[in-house]
Amino acid sequence: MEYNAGRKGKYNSAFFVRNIKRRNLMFKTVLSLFIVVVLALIIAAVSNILIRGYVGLGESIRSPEIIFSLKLSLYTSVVSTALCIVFAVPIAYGLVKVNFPGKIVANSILNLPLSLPPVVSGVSLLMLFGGTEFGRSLADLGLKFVFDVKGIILAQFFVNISYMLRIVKSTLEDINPRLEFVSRTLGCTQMQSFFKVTLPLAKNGLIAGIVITWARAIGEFGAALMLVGATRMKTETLPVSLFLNMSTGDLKLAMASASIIITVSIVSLLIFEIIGLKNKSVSKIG
Amino acid sequence: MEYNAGRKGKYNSAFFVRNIKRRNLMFKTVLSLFIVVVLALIIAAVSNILIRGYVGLGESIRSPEIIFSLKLSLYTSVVSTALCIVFAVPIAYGLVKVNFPGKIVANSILNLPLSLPPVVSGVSLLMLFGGTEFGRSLADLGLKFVFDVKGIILAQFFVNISYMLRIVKSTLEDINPRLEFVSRTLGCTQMQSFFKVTLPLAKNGLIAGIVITWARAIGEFGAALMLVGATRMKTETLPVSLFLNMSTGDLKLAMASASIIITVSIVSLLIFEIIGLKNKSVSKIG
Amino acid sequence: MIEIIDLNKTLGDFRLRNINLKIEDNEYFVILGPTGTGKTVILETLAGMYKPDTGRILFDGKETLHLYPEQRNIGFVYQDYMLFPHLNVRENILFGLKLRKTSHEFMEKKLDDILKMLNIDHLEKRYPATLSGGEQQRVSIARILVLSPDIMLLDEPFSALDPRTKQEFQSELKKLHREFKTTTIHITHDFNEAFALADRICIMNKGEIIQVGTPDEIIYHPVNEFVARFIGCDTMKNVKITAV
Amino acid sequence: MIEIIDLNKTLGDFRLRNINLKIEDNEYFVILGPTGTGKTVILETLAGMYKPDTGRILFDGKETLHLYPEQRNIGFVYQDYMLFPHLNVRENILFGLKLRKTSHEFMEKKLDDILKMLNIDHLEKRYPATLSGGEQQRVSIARILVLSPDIMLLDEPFSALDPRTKQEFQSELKKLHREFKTTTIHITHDFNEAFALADRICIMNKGEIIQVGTPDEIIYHPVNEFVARFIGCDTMKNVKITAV
Amino acid sequence: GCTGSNAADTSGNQDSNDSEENTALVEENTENEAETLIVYCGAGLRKPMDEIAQIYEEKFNVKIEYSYAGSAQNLSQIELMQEGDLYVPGAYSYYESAKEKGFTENAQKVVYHIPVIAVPAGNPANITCLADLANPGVKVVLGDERSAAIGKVSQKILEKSGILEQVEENVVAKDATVNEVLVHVSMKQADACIIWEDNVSGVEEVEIVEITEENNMIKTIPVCVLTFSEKKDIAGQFSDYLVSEEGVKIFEKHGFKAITE
Ligand SMILES: Nc1ncnc2c1ncn2[C@@H]1O[C@H](COP(=O)(O)OP(=O)(O)OP(=O)(O)O)[C@@H](O)[C@H]1O
Ligand SMILES: Nc1ncnc2c1ncn2[C@@H]1O[C@H](COP(=O)(O)OP(=O)(O)OP(=O)(O)O)[C@@H](O)[C@H]1O
Ligand code: MOO
Ligand SMILES: [Mg+2]
Ligand SMILES: [Mg+2]
Repeated sequence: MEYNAGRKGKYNSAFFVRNIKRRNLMFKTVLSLFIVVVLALIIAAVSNILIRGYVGLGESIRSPEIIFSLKLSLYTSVVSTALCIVFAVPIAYGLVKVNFPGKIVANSILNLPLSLPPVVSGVSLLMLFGGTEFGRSLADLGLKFVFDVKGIILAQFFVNISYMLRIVKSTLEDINPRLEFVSRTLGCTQMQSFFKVTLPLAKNGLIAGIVITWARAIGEFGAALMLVGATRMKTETLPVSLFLNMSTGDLKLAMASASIIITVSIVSLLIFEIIGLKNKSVSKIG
Repeated sequence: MEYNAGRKGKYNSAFFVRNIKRRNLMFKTVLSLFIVVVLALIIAAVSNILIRGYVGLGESIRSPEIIFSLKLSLYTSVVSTALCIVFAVPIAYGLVKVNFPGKIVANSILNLPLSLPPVVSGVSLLMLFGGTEFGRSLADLGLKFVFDVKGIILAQFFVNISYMLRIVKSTLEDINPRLEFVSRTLGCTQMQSFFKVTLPLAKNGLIAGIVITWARAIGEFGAALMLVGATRMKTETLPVSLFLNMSTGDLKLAMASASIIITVSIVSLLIFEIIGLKNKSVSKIG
Repeated sequence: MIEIIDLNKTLGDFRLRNINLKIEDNEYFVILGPTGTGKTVILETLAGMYKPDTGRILFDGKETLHLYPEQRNIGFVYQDYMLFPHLNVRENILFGLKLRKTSHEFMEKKLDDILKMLNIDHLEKRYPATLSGGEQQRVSIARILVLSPDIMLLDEPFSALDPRTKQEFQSELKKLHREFKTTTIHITHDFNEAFALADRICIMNKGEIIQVGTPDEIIYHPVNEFVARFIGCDTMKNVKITAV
Repeated sequence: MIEIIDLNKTLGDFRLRNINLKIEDNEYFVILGPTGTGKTVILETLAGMYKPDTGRILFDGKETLHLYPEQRNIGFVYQDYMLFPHLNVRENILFGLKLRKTSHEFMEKKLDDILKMLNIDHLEKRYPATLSGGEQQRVSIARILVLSPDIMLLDEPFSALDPRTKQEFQSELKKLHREFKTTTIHITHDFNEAFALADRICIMNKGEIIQVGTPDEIIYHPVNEFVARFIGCDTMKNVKITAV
Repeated sequence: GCTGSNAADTSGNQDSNDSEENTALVEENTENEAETLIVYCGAGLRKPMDEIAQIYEEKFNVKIEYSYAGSAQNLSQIELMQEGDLYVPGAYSYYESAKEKGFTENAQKVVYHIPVIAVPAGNPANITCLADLANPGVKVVLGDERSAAIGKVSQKILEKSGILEQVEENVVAKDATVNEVLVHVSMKQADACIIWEDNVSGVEEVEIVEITEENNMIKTIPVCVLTFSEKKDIAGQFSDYLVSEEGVKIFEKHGFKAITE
């Protein structure tokens, strides 16, 4: 038997050591390079907006229209994100844990809104809730979506649900099924086990999903525009107001709205980031 | 000592058993309900488009313009997705594994494009690459983005990189660091360990990220429109052609383009789904 | 009483073959066998993780096929602990009790007793990722002891403990068993442990049961050469001393 | 030679205190101690997982502080195996060899030998999630044996094996060690194992080293009551017999 | 009921006109390498402009590259890019804004852009004239007056007829571009709207109700050469072609009306 391949010292030779050092250093350099390039791109692009935007910011932040749209944006994005969580989590669980015929097809259909341009999503929702008997009966029941704030939420939900789902699903797939099983031997029903074990273990993925969904909801306007229009002080979210200003050719005002969106999202993302870190320091190894 | 709380039979009483049965059944029913509701919503909405679109489909699919934009869409979305992977993976790794000052801030900045409406992203890229000395020097070097196909790729990259990053990051966070450590004791450099252990373990998250990024790239047009315009047979992607048809009031043609996008993405998502399943059956418990 | 009747279960290439076992109430039943013979699979099937391919499992005469794991009132200690990584030691241990709506004082009292008994009171606020192997194992044992389940399934519960600690817990467990007579199925590799604890021992090999009997029967009347060789190693001399 | 000089390392509430050890080339060094005393932490520090707070670690007189784990040419068998879940048994075992650009035939030959030696040739295509505890442990051992590292760090490498298999591997390991004289640090709870394998034994408690010596020294001249009590349990009688 | 209101105010009906028509024939470009012109163009003009580009390239070996967007969005693009050759917005007023910002010096008029009332097929609210938009219970969608060219015009038209306030009460939504207005009406979400005549050409779901000439405010589509252009002569030639008989014919084919003065 030749158990002496690579015997003592072979891999420890000066050359080998230096080589590894160099390669690890290179790795770190490459990592930093990638980060710096993308950071620079984003900062350069966004700061262009901020520089132009902050000139008009003081004025526009006080206008009742901007205040209205800020509030509307926050309201609709929070509600639609909450709805996405409520739907995506159980669906993802079902898709991961339960086998049923047609699962692959169901999966692909649930991914569909991902690739629809928002305008198309908007038109299709309009057709469904505006143009069909079904939509009219819903409207009679008080669930009116066309030209209504509820429509903004619906549009954001439709446009975002697939994102949430994909992310939550991929997280759930990585959870050890034995942990859930153990919780059931300890007395959990399937649902309790889901809430007490699966969901907390999926925390990182959930946070990612919420951040993405919420950020998208704050920025979405293509679909909502189609479904509810852009009526001043009624269905005018921040991005709609931005779009309106943009198409008036009023670049300064538009950049001001954009600056507000950017500011709002920087602040919220920072908060998320900090909350995330806090949670982590509790449950991970130092 | 009272170790006899819940002695024999207590939790096995007929009532308890029936109760648990009912609750587990309820859980499954609720799961199915959620899936059915969202599936129905998506199918109803999308089929509206397909029904209208397939009328004009036969004609439009043969037009050289549609064929061109289909090809361009596939080309740009594949390239930009590849770029997103190339950048997002090392960056996510750096953000998860390496501690550096300003990490939280870097993180939030990298999330920023998430919440920018695409048009704003487009404008900011336009300012950067069209209106500055920097952009002009790049163009002199042959890296021309404005009015160029390269610009479509850049726009898709800018709009999508944050998604990819978020998803990959959350997946990497859930990987046991000891596994990487073991690979290093076996002789991997940091980079090898990354490619041979971390990356394969992040597979589920990566697939989710690729699906989302690619699907978004296929549907994106707001940012690209700003940066590269919409020149027939040159920078006309599928969604741009759809947008243009829409603005000439040609709903039928628009729905035809939409149908093509939907068809393309159903097919690709199905393929992804099937590939994903195959991979899984190899490496997971039955 | 647990009855396993003609149980067959195939997992990949592995097959549990014609398992027939009757485990009496209050019995302390130990399963011994080389690695990879299906000991863990039997426990998991009893607990409801796998559905048998054929055969029946009866608890007190009742068919269990359609009982969910949570209806079987079983405590399971996994070979690799399976602590909930998002909960600290205290929360891990109280996990089952909290589901059972017991009074707060009772819960605290019980927790205290168990923490002391297993020498882990200083770990109450720690998360599993920071615990040593033996510490995790003790938490995993504590997690089911607080529940006093009808049946305890212990998959090598002491494998990560040093001999002193192990011995302490063995006698503690024996005492508990004498007091509360919980039916226990215990997998181990340690003959000392097996012979010290078992009312009856089951020897398995390659998915089959080779012999079931009291420790004495196994030692003095092994049914075949495999059993004789399997237990007839050096430690045997020692075993006889401790077991009797 | 491995020298550990005045090593201190704090992890949460736990602290490794003033560890001083000198392990000779070719020595088989066993660490014994109650659970949670820092045995695993020492190995992980040697392997480069943790940076010492203070103190130095020298390999053959060279400072290791700035050596990456992959530069230390160490083989590490984890208490809980740590197999790569995405690779099958064959790929897990060949993981290290593939990095070293050995010839194909050499690799296959080596793989074959090891698979046979550890009795896991039938598992070659299986994934870790489907393996029993003992099977995973053997794959984890095989993964480092194929590499013939300068130093082997074994954290309870036989804890999930039945006594027969364990004994087989012990003698196999002893044989390998005699032949190739790999410096080995081995953590175990099993006194038999310790005394059968060790050139020297180190007894630890609560983050400190209590005694280092040959098996005989430890048995006949324990430095304090803790050591005496820790090793002075029933199995001792047996130990003396096997050890000598 | 319908009453013809104000007397025709010719100067108000049309955008002011300060350039002479230039129909001089363009000379063929004989170079082998095709020159390229970048043209910012209102997205609503896509059909005729695409067709013209094709013909023009064949004839004169000059490639036309469009950047289609809303006319004002085009203006933002021009402002940011500071390059390109021509600008063809949806209404004359955009030319004026561009001139103010110094992007161009003069324009030629191409065709009229005529606002009309559009109603869903079948005309459910029985709209017959502008004043009917003010009838109680009629659901009206309009373009947003800030962003859509059509929005601004509609507001002015309604103002001129003195029914702006009543109509505003009937407005169920305002839309950011003319596209959404059209979609909303064609899906029967509203009883009437005001859009451009050419928007409706080829759309079966809507019917046109013309606005009487005296109530209407007809807009003109201009073409202007940008000051940044480095190929002003070629750009000028294309501009001339657009306003030539040949160019206008193509516009007419797509529902636009030729300039008639
Ligand atoms: N999902 C599965 N697919 C294929 N084979 C499996 C699967 N689960 C278990 N096995 C095989 O079944 C056999 C029995 O496994 P089991 O875990 O019960 O062994 P064990 O007796 O507990 O061994 P140990 O003492 O090593 O833990 C093993 O050979 C294992 O590889
Ligand atoms: N990251 C950490 N944070 C806090 N405490 C830690 C951390 N890692 C280890 N510890 C503690 O350090 C002590 C020593 O751990 P170690 O794993 O070395 O024990 P051990 O001697 O290997 O025990 P065992 O035999 O049970 O495996 C334990 O009490 C453990 O809880
Ligand atoms: O092209 Mo326009 O500005 O929508 O008329
Ligand atoms: Mg097992
Ligand atoms: Mg340990």
